[in-house]
Amino acid sequence: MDKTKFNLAEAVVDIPDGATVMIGGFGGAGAPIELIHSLLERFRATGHPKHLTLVNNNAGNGHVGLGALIECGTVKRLICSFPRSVDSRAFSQKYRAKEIELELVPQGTFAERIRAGGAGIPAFYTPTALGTDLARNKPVAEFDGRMYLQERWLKADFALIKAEVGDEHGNLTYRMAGRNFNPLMAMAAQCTVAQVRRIVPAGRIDPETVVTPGIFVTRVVEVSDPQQEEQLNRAGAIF
Amino acid sequence: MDKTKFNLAEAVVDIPDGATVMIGGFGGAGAPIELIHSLLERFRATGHPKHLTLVNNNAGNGHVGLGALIECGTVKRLICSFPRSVDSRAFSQKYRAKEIELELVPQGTFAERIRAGGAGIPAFYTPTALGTDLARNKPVAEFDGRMYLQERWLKADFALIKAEVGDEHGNLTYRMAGRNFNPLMAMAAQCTVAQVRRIVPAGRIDPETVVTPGIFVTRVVEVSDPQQEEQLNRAGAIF
Amino acid sequence: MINKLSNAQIAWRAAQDIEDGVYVNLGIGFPELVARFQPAGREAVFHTENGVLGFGAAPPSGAEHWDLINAGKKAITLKPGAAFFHHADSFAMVRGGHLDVAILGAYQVAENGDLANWSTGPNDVPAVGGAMDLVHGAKRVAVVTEHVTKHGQPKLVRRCSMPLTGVACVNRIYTSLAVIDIESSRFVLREKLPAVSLDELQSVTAAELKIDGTVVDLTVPGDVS
Amino acid sequence: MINKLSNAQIAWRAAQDIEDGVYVNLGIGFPELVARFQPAGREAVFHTENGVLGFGAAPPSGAEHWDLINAGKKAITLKPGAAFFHHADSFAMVRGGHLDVAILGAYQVAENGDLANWSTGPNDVPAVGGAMDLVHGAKRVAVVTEHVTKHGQPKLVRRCSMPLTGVACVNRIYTSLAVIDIESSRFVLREKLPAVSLDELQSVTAAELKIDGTVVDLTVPGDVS
Repeated sequence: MDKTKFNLAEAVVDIPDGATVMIGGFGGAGAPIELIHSLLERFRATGHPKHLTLVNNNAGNGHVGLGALIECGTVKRLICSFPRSVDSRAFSQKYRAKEIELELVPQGTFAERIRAGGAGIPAFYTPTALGTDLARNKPVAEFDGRMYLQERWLKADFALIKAEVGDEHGNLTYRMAGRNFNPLMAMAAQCTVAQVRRIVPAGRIDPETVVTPGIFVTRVVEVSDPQQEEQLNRAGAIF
Repeated sequence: MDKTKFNLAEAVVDIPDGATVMIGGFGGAGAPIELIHSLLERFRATGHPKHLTLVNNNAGNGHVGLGALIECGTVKRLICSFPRSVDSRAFSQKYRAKEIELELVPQGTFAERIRAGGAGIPAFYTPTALGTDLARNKPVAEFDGRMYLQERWLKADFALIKAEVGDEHGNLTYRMAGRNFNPLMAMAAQCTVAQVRRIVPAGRIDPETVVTPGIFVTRVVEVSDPQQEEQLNRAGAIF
Repeated sequence: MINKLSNAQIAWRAAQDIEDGVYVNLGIGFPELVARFQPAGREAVFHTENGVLGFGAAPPSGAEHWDLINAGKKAITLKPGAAFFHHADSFAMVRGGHLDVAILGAYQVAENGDLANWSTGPNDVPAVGGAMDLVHGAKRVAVVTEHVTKHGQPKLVRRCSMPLTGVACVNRIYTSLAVIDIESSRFVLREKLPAVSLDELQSVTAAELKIDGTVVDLTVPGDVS
Repeated sequence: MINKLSNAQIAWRAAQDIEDGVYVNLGIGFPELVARFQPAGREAVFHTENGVLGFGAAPPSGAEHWDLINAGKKAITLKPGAAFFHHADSFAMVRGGHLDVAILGAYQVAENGDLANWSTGPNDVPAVGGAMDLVHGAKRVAVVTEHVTKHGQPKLVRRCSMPLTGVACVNRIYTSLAVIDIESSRFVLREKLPAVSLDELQSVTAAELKIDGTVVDLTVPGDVS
């Protein structure tokens, strides 16, 4: 078993038009910039994939990574909790022009829906958002005298995630708060593509410290010196 | 903050009559034998706590640990997935004599109900057990053309768990497959008591390798050379 | 002209109620200030919903790790005893009732405990983040806020007119003029600036301030900033 | 007297259908034998629901770590690339459809795919473990079993009379006499021992065996044990 025989282009070559794609990261932390840019290059070269539904906590910052992907017009719909950042113009302009749909989800519900997708739980109840505008049209139920909202699982065709170390089996570790949604999205996609700073042979990651077991991972690509959204934006980068 | 100032007796002294107590472990792996024996010693000395509801995957093996606790008569009700072992006579005799109630739960549902309790999810849906005797009286619902059972969260007053290393903040790591239900039960109890092989100062456990963050843990007790159910039974031990 | 409290002074007052050893989540922006004023001898553990427990102050400029940030996407540092975890575990801490205190900002707080702090209305690009989870998770939900808006409108109201973050969720409000509890769907005045009369305070509050026992003088050290 | 397959031979046959690189859960007892017969050049990763992926054979007696066990509480070893995780993550793998194959034992399998393998009836102390989760999680659910009970009763039936583990969940059955698929709620015979006639096989099977294409000779190397 060796899941590491991919380069950045091969890793995203089969994402089809209309796919639902989860992208890890919270702001720039844990965001797989190189995988996003690889997808964007493919779109520029071929016009595909288009009409994507993206699942990410945010909506990009500046003109790199997620922001650049939204800017290029390949995203039809965004499911996220916080589409606002220092410079989220790429999204706001398309949103105001009604060129992109938005499904806004409270962050904890967003995380739990993704975990539910990965864990085979089609629906669950949460107190979050009860009585607010984000509860509209959602079933409610009472448990132990308190009301709760029903929320549905969230799954994807592909997940693009960023990790720290990966092995041939797809086992992954993360780096600090770059962990965030990455382990959850790995569980919830049919095909999970991880960019890692370092690929090691099977057996090098202590089984006790594996965060994402390889069963959740399809492809591992090494990007030994990954870019960080925050630093790119401070340098005024445009992809 | 220092959660490590307890001995085995102090750690379980306030478990009241009628409490729901989760006990970690899968068979003997990860079972907090010394905490269980401390509870049993208190019961023998004082007659309390009695009428306990226990939550454990199994029902004990032989006459030590969980088996001994069930044998002594302090357990009114057991919630578990597999109350059978090489020697689970302590439980079977009381069960056949109707001296103990049993709620049998499929293992994955059992784990998920405990996690739900810890995560503030009052109910969720699962395909597991649909159409079987264990689905009786449970609500069903259809999602995307498939039927699912509704299951409720499981919470406890106390959790007694076993970990490997613990620090002053209550951060924990585990040992191999001794992890099992321990991290989940830590989340689902009002008061979580962990016995650990080694207590270290805050900062000694790498934040990347913490499995149970200290927020889920109330008390940490050092048991530097813990006993293992399997070895006790092979030696014919009776507690 | 009333000498109302600065944001730092409001944060200082809120910090005095944080006990030793508790787990605290501070909302983005203004509430983050509260961390600066932990009383001596007490240690709270700070949670940020993007997966860190036990973080500390910002690092010096240039020493940032951009994978080590808080919910406001600002660089942070770690204290001994810190832990990393993923977002589902992080919100298990929130929604599961494991946090002791959440301190949030507000557009409006109603006397029934309703909070509006995520959307100013339909013209906004909506963004909610973790606010709706936090208000239903923490054992105690407090708000730090100016007593009135920039335009002088009351922020403490009978019923919120702005989109709700949560229903009946706020326990205590620290404002630039007073400390107010919400009990049985009523504002109960606990502390007020000595220079502000009860009538003056009521005139900038859009719901009745109930008095229940002594109203303590709200005093903050002058050097807090 | 038919020379039926031994359990080891049934396990060998089941092992031939496990592709390289797949994730497999083997039920407690008889199904565990399947791991012994991985075809050369193929590597499957074995999952045990108590929180290990990538485990290997039993350690020598005396070298056991009793915190390193499988679902049957037997000591195991680790292969390179193994990982530990808690029970909720383990059953996320199961229920979330991440396992490729589950191979289980059976008391009865019905032609509609129903499986009974957890309870012999009300006189038992009931014990279910992870069986009900496994039958709804893995992409392919196979059963290894004797074709008939010790008392000669058919185990392949029209409808199960024993308490169900799962409804319409079994894809393929490897028995001591045959290999049978379940398709459109019918038993479809794929392979049988050459020494057993179709009539003989049907006579020990309590539901109709459909023929759909060639029935292949079921042959197993004689040295498998």
